[in-house]
Amino acid sequence: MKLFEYMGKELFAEYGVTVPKGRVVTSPEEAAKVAQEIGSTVVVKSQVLSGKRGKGGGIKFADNAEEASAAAKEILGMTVQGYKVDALLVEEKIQIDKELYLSITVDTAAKMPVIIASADGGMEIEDVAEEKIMKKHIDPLVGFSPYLGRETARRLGLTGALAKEANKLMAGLVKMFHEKDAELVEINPLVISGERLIAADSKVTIDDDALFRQKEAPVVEERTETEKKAHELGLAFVELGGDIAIMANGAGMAMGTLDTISYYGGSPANFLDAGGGTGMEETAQALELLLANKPKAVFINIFGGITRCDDVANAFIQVKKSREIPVPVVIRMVGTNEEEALKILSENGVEAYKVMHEAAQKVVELAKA
Amino acid sequence: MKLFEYMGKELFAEYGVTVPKGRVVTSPEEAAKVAQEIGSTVVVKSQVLSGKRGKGGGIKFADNAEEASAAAKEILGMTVQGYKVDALLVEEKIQIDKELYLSITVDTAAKMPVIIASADGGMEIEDVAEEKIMKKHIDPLVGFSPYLGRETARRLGLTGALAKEANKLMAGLVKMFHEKDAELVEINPLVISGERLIAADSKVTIDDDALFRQKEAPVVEERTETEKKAHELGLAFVELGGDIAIMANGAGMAMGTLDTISYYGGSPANFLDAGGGTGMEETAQALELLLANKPKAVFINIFGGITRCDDVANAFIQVKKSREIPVPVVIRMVGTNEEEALKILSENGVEAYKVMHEAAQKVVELAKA
Amino acid sequence: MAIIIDENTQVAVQGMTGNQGRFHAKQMLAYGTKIVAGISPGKGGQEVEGVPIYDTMTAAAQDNRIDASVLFIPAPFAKDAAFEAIDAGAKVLVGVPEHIPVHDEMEIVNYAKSKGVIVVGPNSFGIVSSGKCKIGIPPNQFFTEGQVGVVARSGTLTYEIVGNLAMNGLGQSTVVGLGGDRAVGLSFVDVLEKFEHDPQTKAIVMVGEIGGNAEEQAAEFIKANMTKPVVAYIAGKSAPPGKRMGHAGAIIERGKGTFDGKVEALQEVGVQVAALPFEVPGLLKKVL
Amino acid sequence: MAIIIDENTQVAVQGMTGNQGRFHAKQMLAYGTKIVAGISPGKGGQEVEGVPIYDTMTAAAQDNRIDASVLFIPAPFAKDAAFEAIDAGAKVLVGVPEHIPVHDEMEIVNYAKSKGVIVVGPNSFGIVSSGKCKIGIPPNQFFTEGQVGVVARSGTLTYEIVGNLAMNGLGQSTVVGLGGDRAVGLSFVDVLEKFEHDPQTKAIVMVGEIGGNAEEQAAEFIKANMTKPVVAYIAGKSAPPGKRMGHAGAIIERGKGTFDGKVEALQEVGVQVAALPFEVPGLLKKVL
Repeated sequence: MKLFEYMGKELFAEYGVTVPKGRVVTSPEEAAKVAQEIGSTVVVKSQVLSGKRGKGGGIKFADNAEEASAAAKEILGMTVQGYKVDALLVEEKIQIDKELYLSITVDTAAKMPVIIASADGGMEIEDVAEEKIMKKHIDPLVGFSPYLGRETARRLGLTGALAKEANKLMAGLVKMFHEKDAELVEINPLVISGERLIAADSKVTIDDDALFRQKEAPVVEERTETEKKAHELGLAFVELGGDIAIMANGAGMAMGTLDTISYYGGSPANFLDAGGGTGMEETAQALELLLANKPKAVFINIFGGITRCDDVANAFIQVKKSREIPVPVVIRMVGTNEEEALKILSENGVEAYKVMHEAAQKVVELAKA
Repeated sequence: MKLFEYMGKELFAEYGVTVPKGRVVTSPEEAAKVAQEIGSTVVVKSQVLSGKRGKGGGIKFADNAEEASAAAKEILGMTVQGYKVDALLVEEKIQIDKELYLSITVDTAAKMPVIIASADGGMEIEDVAEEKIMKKHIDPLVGFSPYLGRETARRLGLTGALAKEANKLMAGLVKMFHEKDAELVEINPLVISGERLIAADSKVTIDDDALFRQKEAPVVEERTETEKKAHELGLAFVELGGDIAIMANGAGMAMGTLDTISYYGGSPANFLDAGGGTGMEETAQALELLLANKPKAVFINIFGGITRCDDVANAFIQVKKSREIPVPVVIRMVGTNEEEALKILSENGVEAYKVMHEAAQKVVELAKA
Repeated sequence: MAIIIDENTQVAVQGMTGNQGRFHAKQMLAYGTKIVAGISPGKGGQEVEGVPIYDTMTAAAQDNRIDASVLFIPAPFAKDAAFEAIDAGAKVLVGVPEHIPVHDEMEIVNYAKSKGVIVVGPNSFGIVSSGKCKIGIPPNQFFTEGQVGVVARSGTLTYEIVGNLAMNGLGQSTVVGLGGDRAVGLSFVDVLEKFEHDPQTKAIVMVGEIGGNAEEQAAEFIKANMTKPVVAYIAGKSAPPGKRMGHAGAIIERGKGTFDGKVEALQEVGVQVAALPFEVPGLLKKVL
Repeated sequence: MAIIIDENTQVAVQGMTGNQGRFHAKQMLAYGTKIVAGISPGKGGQEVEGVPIYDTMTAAAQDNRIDASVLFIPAPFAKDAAFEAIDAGAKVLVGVPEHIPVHDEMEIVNYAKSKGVIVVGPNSFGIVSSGKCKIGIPPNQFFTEGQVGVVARSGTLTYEIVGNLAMNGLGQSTVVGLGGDRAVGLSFVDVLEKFEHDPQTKAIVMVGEIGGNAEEQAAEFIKANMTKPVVAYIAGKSAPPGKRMGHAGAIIERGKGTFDGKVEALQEVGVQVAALPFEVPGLLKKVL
């Protein structure tokens, strides 16, 4: 779950990382009030889940309360990089002596958190030359040790009071990364401002799988209505805009199904991983979900492992009996309890395929008809 | 640093370990007041750093405030196992269904904390048959994991609600052991009282070397006045009651010196490890300390490594010049800066030995003269 | 031969009295897996499918030699169960549950590594040394003994491919599910290395997917170290960038781990890459 | 030969610009130790005794192969320095400081073990492969090359015994200070095993002390595995029970680890036990 900039900065403040003075607002009046409180030039920043707000016009400076109000009025409600702006962060404009880059993320290959730092900040880290980037792993069994802070400070070229600041900042940031179950914590730019290091921006992603124990985490909803509903059902669901609704079990299988449909010239309406071991009821609801998006055809592709084919067959028959299904449905089923499933389907007048690419060819053909 | 029972129990309570209702008091009046508040039979327990208070008369029961006051009067000021009683713990008498044993300590051989548990509690753990004792290590890089609680509960024979209690208790106790830098946390007996597990006693030892970061730890002073002074000087000092004052550098060397003195029939007045790298000033103060105890002879035995012989020699000459030394002093010096040291001593009319057992024989002879 | 597990592997099932644990333990037993103990706190002393249930792994390990343990445990409790298994001496840990927090996974994987324990998963279908031992959840019928080693990030896609192998008369030495999560115990490289040294394995199928750089690292390893032929299928060609496709691993971010990049890297080192799963057996037959 | 360190060992000194670090670095260099880097945060770029100083171990390890590191660091910061050294790839870690909290020591020792790093100490005088490499604080002049392996819990007592060896013309292969603390990296058994396999070592001196059961375990190991003669001295015969005698290890509690128990265990397996340190060379000459 990605957090808005202001949420990330609230966490930073909690962990002793310095952030500019400021507050989140949702109206021009509030923006003016915060600007008044700050009493110097402020920056008004759209709060959307995109990194390129400046280019989209989502960031403006204001020298006083009136200007802040005007800037807020302009930005609120506009669309930045495809996201509607509902909230603004109004904060003091800080003195920028130099911009650095700092982040902590999960290194999938090393299976450890990694600190990424560069003295060249303010641009995308992908655009920085490899040799100017420090990557330093954090052993998850050890966590933060102050030497990580010292090494980071060294690679950022910080000495004296700024090196001390960096040590303190790193201790807080690593703690936050761990305690908040973050997948990513990014500060870009990290600003040298006199003898202070200030987090001028924040990108924080919380591990969705850890939300059960992150009761205090803010809630950010990126999903469409249908995706939200799918999530509630425990399904991985992504809308893709095509016309063949797809239900498969397992993420790899679902991807393979998309690939096969595409290969034969079809256009998938969605990615839906029905998961492993979902019961009959959930399967039925997943079907309803697919039909709600009005596809031209439906493809059910199940290779039963933890999922039992008969559960899926029963669910399909249940939906079929309870409502009219206005589009053709192609079913392919193999694996655990396959026999029972095929029997259930055939008793209800439905034929199923056993070979995936044959079934895929069929559904593409039907969608085009 | 050993803690008094009540201090250990205060820590237990902080970490969610159930303890009997009660409070520490220092007068019969307070004892009566606490008994009144509790309103049922109480136990009045002397707070001394010894495990065998019951046998020494240091624990009494009282059915009401008057009896509590009388018991307190009797125990306060008495000497239990060599310790003067200054404080009492007055607490509710709990129902005892069964007594268990539970502790966490440092396993020196395994280099890990170890949980020790037995369903046979209430007696010294040394008296429990080995096969009735669970020993389960805690990996210091992992810390507490709930399975440790489940295994402990199993070995204690606890099921149902009591097993759940044990899991909670273990989580708290392991956390406390770690966070408080404990060397030992012992609950004996751990009492099954209905559906509760209650810590009826506490033995907690905090690592002296960690006191710099245990700012909130209570202070317990076990040392004699001279030992206290030595501690302030950074010296390891133990009074032994004999008549030959000993100063050596290094704990092993100091022990070896005691052994050698004893071997030749002498009686050491003390163990003093002047440590590695103590400077001239500290060495001089250490000498003053030795002389304060009025020995019959002094033996200075230095094998210079991190300690430099010339520092010790200079310190000795300094003390010698500043005051009269009423007893013979035998010096043995070898190792780092030995030449310089022997020169300094001989310039001041002091001869030094190079061979330890010869010097030891000499000092024993002088002490007996 | 085969790799990691074989006919002598003694297996514990953690969470064996739950729905999933019970169902799959039965399937594993039917496949011939030597399950010697089930673990379910508070259920010690019971039996499930003739297998004794213990309250704790330590208790199970006192009565049985346990080589491997498989977790049928809800994600929030998986880390504890994994540590329990490692502490009790299991040398192979199969992590079935999905949705384990990534911080927990990193701790599990690094702790296991420090103790010399192999972790299959988490979020894996498990591992099958076909004809000898199955630990995990794949359907029994397609896994027949043979010469093809299979290593995959995805479960059902693996079944699809193993099913295709079966239809074409191709058995497997061992089939390994790496797991779809961001921090898993084994990489393609780890498993390829073991297959290279396994006499039973004559060719390898790698089932990759978009995201990460595990396939690219595998390509480098193949170039430097593999003498046996490798056939690959990479899922996710048609996935849109920046969208999570179910597997935490399968996300294309910042231009890394693209389908084209992976296919190119593999083809460059002589790996045959199938466009669709059903083409795999044909490519294999060419190299076997 | 010799064990753990030799003439090729490249050494880093953590805390080299401090008083102790500077003094002992000079001594080590005089002994012939190959010190390639010193580490002192904020002092990077300086030189001490001709050795370059780096701000961090990582920086030092970028410029130099570092085989071993020695800590001259105040106890509260020792854990961090130890982790830094391990992270930078040092395979031998010599921990000189005393008064490191025991919880920190347990973390250091267990982490080092998981990474295959040998920890000498903490609270150790260090290790000397006589005539080749000295890492730590012993005085140089007594450590001459020879055939006697020495392993000890205490520092100055070891000097005493090594001094006695020197006076009797006996040189050493390697002299190892286990360290006097409660959680140290090496045990007598670990070091005895290495001496048994070291061709240079013909006999071993074990310097034990009261408390713990390391000497008793050594006796068991000697019985089962040692072919080379062992001579021992155990300090603390006259120490009163229950009193801490400076070393955290040297405390007699609950009737365990007594002087008599240790001597008996060692004598039973054929170890000659000296009553006083000066008797050690005589006993050695009998068995060499």
